[in-house]
Amino acid sequence: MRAGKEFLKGFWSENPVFRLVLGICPTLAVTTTAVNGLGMGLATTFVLVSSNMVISMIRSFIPKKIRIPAFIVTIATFVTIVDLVMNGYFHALHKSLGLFIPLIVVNCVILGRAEAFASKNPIWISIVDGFGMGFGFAISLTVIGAIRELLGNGTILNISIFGDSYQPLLLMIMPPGAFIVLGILLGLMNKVEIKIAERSGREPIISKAHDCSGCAIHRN
Amino acid sequence: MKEIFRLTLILTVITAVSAGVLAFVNQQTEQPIENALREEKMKALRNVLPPFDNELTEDSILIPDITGDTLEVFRGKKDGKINGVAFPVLSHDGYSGDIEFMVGVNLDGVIQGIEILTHAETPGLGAKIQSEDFKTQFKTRGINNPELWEVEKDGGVFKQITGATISSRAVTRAVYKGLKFYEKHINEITGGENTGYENKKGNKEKK
Amino acid sequence: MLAAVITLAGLGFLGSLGLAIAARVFAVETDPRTEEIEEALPGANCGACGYPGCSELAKRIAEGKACIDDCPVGGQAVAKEIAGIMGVDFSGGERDVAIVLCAGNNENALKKYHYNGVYDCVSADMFYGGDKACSYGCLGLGTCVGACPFGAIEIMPEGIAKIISDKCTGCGKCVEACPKDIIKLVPASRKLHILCSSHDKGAAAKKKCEVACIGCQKCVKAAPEGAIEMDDFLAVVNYAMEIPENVADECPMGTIKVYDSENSLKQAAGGGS
Amino acid sequence: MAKGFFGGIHPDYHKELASGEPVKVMPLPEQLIVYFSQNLGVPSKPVVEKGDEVKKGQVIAEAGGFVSTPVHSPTSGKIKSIGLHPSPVGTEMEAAVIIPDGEDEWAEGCDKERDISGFTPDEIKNIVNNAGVVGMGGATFPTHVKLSPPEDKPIDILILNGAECEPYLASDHRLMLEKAEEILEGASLFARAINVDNIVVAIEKNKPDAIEKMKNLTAGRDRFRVEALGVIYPQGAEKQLIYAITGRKVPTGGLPMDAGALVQNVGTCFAAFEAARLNRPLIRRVVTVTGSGIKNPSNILARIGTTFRDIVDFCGGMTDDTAKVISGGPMMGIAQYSLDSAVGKGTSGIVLLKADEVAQFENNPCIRCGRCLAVCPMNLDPSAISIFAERMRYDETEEYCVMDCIECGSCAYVCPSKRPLVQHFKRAKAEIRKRSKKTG
Amino acid sequence: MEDEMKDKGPGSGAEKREQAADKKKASIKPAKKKEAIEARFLVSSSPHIHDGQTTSGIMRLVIFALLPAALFSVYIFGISSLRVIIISICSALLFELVALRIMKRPVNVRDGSALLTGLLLALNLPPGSPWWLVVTGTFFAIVVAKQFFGGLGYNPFNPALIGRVVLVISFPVQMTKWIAPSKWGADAVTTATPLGRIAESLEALGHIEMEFGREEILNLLVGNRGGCLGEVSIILLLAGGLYLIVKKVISWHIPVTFIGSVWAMTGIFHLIDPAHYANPTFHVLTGGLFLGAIFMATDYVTSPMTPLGKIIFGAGCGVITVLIRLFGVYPEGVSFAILLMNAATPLIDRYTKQKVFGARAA
Repeated sequence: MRAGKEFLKGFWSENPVFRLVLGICPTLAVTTTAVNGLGMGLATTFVLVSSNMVISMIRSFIPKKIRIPAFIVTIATFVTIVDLVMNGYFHALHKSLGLFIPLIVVNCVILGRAEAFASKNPIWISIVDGFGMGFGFAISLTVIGAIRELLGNGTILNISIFGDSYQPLLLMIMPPGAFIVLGILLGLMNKVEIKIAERSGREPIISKAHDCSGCAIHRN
Repeated sequence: MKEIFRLTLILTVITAVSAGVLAFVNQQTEQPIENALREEKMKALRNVLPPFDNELTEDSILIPDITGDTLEVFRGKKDGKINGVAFPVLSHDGYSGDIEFMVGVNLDGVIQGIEILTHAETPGLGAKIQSEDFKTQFKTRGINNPELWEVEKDGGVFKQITGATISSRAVTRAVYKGLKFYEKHINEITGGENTGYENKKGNKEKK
Repeated sequence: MLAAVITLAGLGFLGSLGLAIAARVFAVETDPRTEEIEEALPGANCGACGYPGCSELAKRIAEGKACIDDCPVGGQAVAKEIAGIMGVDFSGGERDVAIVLCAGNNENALKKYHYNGVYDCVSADMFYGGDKACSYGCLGLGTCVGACPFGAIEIMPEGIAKIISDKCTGCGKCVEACPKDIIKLVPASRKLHILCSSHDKGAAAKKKCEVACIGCQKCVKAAPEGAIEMDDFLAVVNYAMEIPENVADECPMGTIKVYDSENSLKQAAGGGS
Repeated sequence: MAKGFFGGIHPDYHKELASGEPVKVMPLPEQLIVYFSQNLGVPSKPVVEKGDEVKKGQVIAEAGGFVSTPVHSPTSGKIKSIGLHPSPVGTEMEAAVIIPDGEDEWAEGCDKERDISGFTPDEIKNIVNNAGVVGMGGATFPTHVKLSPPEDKPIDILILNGAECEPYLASDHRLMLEKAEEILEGASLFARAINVDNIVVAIEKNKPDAIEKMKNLTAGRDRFRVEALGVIYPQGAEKQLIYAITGRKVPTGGLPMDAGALVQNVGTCFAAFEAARLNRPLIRRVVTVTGSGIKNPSNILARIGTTFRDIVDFCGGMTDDTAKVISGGPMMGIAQYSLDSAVGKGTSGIVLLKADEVAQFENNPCIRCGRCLAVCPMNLDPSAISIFAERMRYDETEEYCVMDCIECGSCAYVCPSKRPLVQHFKRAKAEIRKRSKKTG
Repeated sequence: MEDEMKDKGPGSGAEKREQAADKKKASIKPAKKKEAIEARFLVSSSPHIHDGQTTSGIMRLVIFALLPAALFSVYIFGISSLRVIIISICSALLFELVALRIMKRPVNVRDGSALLTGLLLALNLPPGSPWWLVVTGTFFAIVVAKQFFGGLGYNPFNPALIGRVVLVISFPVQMTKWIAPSKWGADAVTTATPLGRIAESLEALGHIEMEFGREEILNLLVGNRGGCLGEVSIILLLAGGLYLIVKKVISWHIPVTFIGSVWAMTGIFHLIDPAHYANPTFHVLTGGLFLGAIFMATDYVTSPMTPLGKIIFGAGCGVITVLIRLFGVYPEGVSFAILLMNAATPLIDRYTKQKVFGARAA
């Protein structure tokens, strides 16, 4: 089933955060709690689905030369809609995500899907792609947020997990914690992917981009 | 030439449609947003003021503070008489970024409550300035003893949050600053209804 | 509302007018393939290829400055598509795979000294051509493994390189990397190989390696005319010709091996010595 | 005037093993393996075939070009075979196996004493060239090439390299003690060839008797000066030696002549003397046989082509636990895999070591201790270069000046991670040379 | 984690060759002997001799040099200090072992690097730190800061300091609970560190109030004060540093420039405004400056290699330390300063490359 495949790829094989490593700004910035992560993820999902839908709809009219401005205008429109609606109806969440909602406009996931998928595919499959990618993004952010919240505050979704005697590892809800958690999860994803690939006898989807040999960070 | 025309037309149409949609959404959400913002403010005000029955937002006055900013001061009235005043206070001494909060006092300049509006303090540490334990200790305090308006670590009476002395200190000092502001502008704020403030502000510190 | 529409539409109008004019004025003659390639690329502009976006990579590929498989995100599927656009073979037609023409591992080939140093065949080759007594033998230090971009080569526990032909794309990088020159590209359909590269005379070769070709020519006689030829004491398969599998049975040294489809060894009867 | 250089190490020298042993003449062995190419630069071209009869001193391979030298038969006899043999320089090389006839008969014209005082510079260069004289310190660079600097590079100092900074080795030391007069004669010839009036004999302080001897001999001869050098490895490396004596730095990528200096090993001087005075081509040299693996450490005068096996046997044989045979010194010499290697013109010593004395390399990561930087006499960054080489990023190794590396081994000697640094450099250099050849 | 990926992914050439080599090593069997050819000798590149110094040897020397300070901390802070040291070392070794196993790297815990990291971290903790604090610290030090980055030699930041900084940021309460020097066995009394004290008095009173006489200096030198385990006894730290310099394990550049620049910079501030800025001698003798300058900043892996680079590194550490102490939020800035300079190390290395012998003046 094509639709099923397009939907599921966002969760694993083309997970925007852990596989494509796109949209890292919100990933790192808003994931201090699971709720924030989820909120951001759902906001992004909405924009993604809507923009995918619209762009897929108008794709045949858009000349190549002005596709980027056209896409951006479309995306920006939906982001503004989200911003306004969230501000009106989910004020508390809007307050904590604040600055990062308008930044969804430049989230690579969205323009990336618009360019790579919606502008080449029919409308329904584009919507499915938007949902898959969006949920993949939302889940990733929620997981990162949950881990950071758990370690850094001892709670998940504001429910105390470890009890009062737990001394929160504050680092985790501070900016470095985001990098550490993302890095570790990226590594784990690859590890698991290799295991799965091995077991099912296919090639692991780990791109050349993960090769560290070109990195000379420590070597002059 | 034809291409230029076509490109221009398409993009213009897209932007126009977007603008239309946005204008519509904006129209639809204008009211809810306003309500939400007002509700947020009202919630803070209700927390810091004694019970009132007037429409606060329509009964605020604007007073410039020393830095030149204009503060919106709210006056809570019960049965037409002012029974409390609330005004926002801004502290620049936070651990990360400014801390903005609402301070409510009664006519005598005794604090009825404080409410943190915005802050960017470290979650789990400085962010604990939002905790009730921390906020309630300001209640019922007046502007009497300047030395006491410090956190305990600095020899004052206010318990700092463990490990977040800076945030606690910032709030404490800013509250004091707010009280000073109230004292200075008491006439403008209350319109002369403050008779007796001069005497009462010297109330002994209740510990 | 009207103001908003007019403002934004006006902006869009001006912007697009500017763009359209710029597109006209600054129009550059581009390779039509560039656009096609860009179409084929994922379009995420992620930069993982090392270029600032998909269009740049597309340009490079069209100019021949980048490889068709340089997009790490797109992988094989995209590479294949681009190969089609560029009109090059990616893996179409008769596929070539690399093969290591040596079977002398730690158990059956002698060493002339204990090597200690960099794990790299070229480096080891600097000392009397490596530690294998046979100067044509695989050193098993994995320089080809490092050179292979597809992870298609491994060093077997017995100390010899083996190519996993299913992963091999026939790019030939290992052929270039091997200091002993014993990796050859052969048609993937051919299963019978003479796993030796030693031009030593029979007696000398036999002394150094239990699975060396001793130049006895039994296989030459058993195979169809011209399918196996002698080259300086070494029997060499002519891959242009079909060779029946049972020729392998003729070899007294077990040097001739028949691979099955997964490229693991199908033990030829009569092998070993 | 500077007496040192940057970096350097102080290894255990172990010179006492052989430095007290007078040079013994090695008897004629049963067979000699003479490599056709015995110099750096262009390989020589063989001119004999299997079965040929040769006389002692007869040319068996002639120079292949200007930067090349002829090779002579070390004795009279018959060529049994021609084929590949392991050579001391680390490769299998084409060599002639000569079975001596026992007569040891000189070829015509050889071994005739003559007056050397009248030779012109060109005559000297010719004699040196025809006698197959090369740098005897180990580099085997053809000597006549060194004696022919271009006109725009005036040389004003001749340095006799008697530093012998390699641990264990004592062949130069013995030669200076036993043939000092001849060495100075040879040096005078070189000085005449390049028209230099300033000759410095450079000897490390750990050879006081040689310094003494040289000082006595040169007393009253204005052109000569003896310099006692600090004991630090690699004091005998050309660039470091020139700096220590003159304070001049040889520019990167340059030759000693770019610093106005000519450096000749004392053994080369002796060979030149014999070639000029006695008309004997270079067919023998002093070899120090030493190390804990040899029963009787000694210095022997061996014919070129004597196998290590014969030499080791002559010196009482090796102990059973000998793990490494090195041609040359332990810092820069080349490990041999078999005793079938034979003495070449550059074989200054054979060092046999036991396993526990030998450096064992491990492919550990660099811990960036910086010791290699501190000891590198060329001021390179061996750590970075080795890491780039390890990752096959050869362009970067070139950027980090790997081509200036003199492969002295000081870095690997001190590396606590025991990284095979020098091997990385050799690989990188080979790769860079290959590339530059490819690009023209 | 990055490295796990290399196990299967098309990793770098060198990596793969090493793995291939590991596989090979495991299966090496002595070649069979036959009459003509025997693999008798060892062949490797020159040089054929080695000075015998090994990585573990160097680690051992550093540990020796740290021992006096460590033992002194046990003497002055009592058994709680010993407990911290033991927990730290044991957990560091355990994490190293487990991490190496999981990441399938050659298990070589005996090189002493993990032991040293554990010891250093312990010496950077307050006495009486609870066990979970120590273990969290060693986890971040060994697993996150060291093994995640590729293990010994590849970590861009000093592991022990990463451990400490994670703790300082995460547990400010526990990490500032100091015990007064009580000698062996006496009851633990909480106290403030001298640096903390001046920071507080500055906040409270607007100027510095401290007695700083000969006795105070002596106390600081001997180590009769509150502070982290290993930082208190200046004399013993100095002795250890001198031992390392004599043994040529470290060079003088980093410690001298580090301490010197702290002294000079605080001196300048003190001259300008003595009421707000403490005496430079006081600044030098308090906090973790000596421990940091001698044992942490000189960490090979994370500091520059050339003498000039080391001087820049040391001076940079000093300047950042002073800036943090005087204007920062934390009373102590040595750890942050060193970590920040760690990040600059590749850059420093690049720009302080030694000029090749014989290179013309550029």
